[in-house]
Amino acid sequence: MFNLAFENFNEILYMDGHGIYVWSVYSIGTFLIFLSFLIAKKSIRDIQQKIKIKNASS
Amino acid sequence: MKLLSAQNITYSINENKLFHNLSFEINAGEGLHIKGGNGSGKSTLLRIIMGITSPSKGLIETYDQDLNISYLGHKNAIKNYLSPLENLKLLFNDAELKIALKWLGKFGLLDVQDELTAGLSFGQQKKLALIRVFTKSSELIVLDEPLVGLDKTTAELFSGFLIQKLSEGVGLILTSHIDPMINCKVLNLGGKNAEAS
Amino acid sequence: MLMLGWTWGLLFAPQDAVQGNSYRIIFLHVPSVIFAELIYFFMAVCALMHLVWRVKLGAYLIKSAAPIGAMITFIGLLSGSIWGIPTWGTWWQWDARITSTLILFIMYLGILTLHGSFSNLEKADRLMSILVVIGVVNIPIIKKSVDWWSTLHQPASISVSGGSSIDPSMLYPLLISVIGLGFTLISLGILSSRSYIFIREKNKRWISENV
Amino acid sequence: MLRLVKAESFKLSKKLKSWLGPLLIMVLVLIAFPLSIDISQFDLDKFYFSIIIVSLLMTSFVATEGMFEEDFEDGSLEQEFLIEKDFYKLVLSKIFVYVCLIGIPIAFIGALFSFANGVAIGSFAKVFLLLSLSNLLLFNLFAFGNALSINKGAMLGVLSSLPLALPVIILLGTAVRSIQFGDGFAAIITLMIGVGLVMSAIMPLIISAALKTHID
Repeated sequence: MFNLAFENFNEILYMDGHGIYVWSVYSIGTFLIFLSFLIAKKSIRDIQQKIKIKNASS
Repeated sequence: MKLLSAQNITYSINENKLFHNLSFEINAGEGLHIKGGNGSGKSTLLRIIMGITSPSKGLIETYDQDLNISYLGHKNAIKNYLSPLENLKLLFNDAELKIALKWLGKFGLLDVQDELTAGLSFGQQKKLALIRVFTKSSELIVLDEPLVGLDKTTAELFSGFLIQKLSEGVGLILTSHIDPMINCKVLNLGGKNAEAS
Repeated sequence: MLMLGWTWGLLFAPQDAVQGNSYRIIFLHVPSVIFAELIYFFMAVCALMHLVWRVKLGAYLIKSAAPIGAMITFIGLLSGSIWGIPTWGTWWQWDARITSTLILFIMYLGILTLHGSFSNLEKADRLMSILVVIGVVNIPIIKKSVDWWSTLHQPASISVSGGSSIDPSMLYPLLISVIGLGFTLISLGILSSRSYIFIREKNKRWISENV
Repeated sequence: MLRLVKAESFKLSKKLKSWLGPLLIMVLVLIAFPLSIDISQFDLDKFYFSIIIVSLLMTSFVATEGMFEEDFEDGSLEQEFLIEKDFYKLVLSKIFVYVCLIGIPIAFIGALFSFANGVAIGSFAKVFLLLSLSNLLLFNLFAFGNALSINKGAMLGVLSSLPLALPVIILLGTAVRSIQFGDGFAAIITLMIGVGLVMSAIMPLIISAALKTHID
């Protein structure tokens, strides 16, 4: 059950011709998830900065 | 007789406080003039009093469950694709319509009663909107800047009408930058902790 | 929580090296479609909370969950149609499931645009919650009717789920990837709702004290 | 209630653009479509009904567009709120008037054009009933969409409520089949009447909540 289904790295990429579909889906998926993490982090940082500026000024 | 009382009204919009802990009350036959600079929340306060807007904190209590309120705000609630006469017909039943027509004559709008309201001047439209307040019988009259755009004779007619209504025991709340020439309590929203004086 | 989410989330990349071919898309596709709906139901619960008990947090949670939901629905649709190219030979089928997922996606977008169009945020919150609640009532109706429609039009429609007799060597990674994506999305949700709560409550004292 | 129905129908009849416009659009689409493609009558028969249905959707979309906007803009909603304390009656009578003055004529036009589709004379009443009922459903749904976004133009809200209307379309498609093959029509009509009644009772509640939020 835990044996690798492929013999070498190239085959993992190729996947009998389906590789392009599989990997594009996964790359887009992870990219989107990753991107939304980045956006969320950035907006937190932005708003924290704004609050800090406000605190410093008041 | 008490008509309505406000207790500790606070209102904030998008977390910015507009006013804080306002308390006042209106008795029958009594007027309240709400003063304050631009953006001090006069119109909002009126809407809260009428129960259209709900306050962030505090309570408006009316002593009569179905208190009849006539209101005229910045928006005239007049259909500009109808003529003044048709507008009035939409609003009133036959008996009321007679009174309304009388006012229409007093305001000098009889000549234009069949034209489209869209073509009327600002002041004429305002007069038409005032007729609604003048004709409907109610226990409380709420007016938001009623004197803007009115000429002197109309303004005098107007304050005469209000004084008469006050003597009949109708409550009155209004905001105005122009002195309405009526005896009433003043509530100033200019400062932070304003109170009725 | 974030670390846990990522460790679980990262697990599903190695795990799907167990079986061959374009089936592997299932490990992203199925979880994302599952969560596309779960997030909507979560939003509906929040909307009810907001409308009935006037909990502000409910609206904040909807607002931060909706983009995530839209994203995951999009991933689900995209992975589904890319998967469709090798297996069905076409990237789009007017199949019941796909159509209703597309409608779900449109609904997410509608919710987002609706909220974005108001200047008074409290109004926006309330109207959005109303739309979400109506939407959740409609989801089963839409599903049912689309199902009905597609059985009328194409009696021999292609079944998307790979049959009930799924091999355990595929089932376990699938389950793990569902859980993994779940944790990833929860941490993402916590992050984005945190930022949104900051944005909305920036004038409150407790925020400025806890930056 | 009667006062509101009277007032609304008077207002609508004075707004020529609002009630004649949708009817014209309906006619225009139904005439323009066959002209725009080079196709034999036989092929046209097959999908002309779907054109009728889609243009029904579009016209009800257009017809409901200004439903609450004007009342919101000129402050009539506030006045109405002071009298009635909520908008249930207003919304109910508005939808009723709109369905009567716009929805039913549209349905009539749609049914008329279905003759061109080889529908037997006897089925006219069926098609007409079907289309009117679906207009009732669509108007309710789009009125809701409208109420969601009156201050930003109705388009946005209607678009976000568009997915809600899809089941109606599907139902219509099924009903048309059942008319053509002559079975199951009664069941569908009963279903539509039921849904229509429930919706016309509940939708005004939701819509009036949305309107209340707007003037808040």
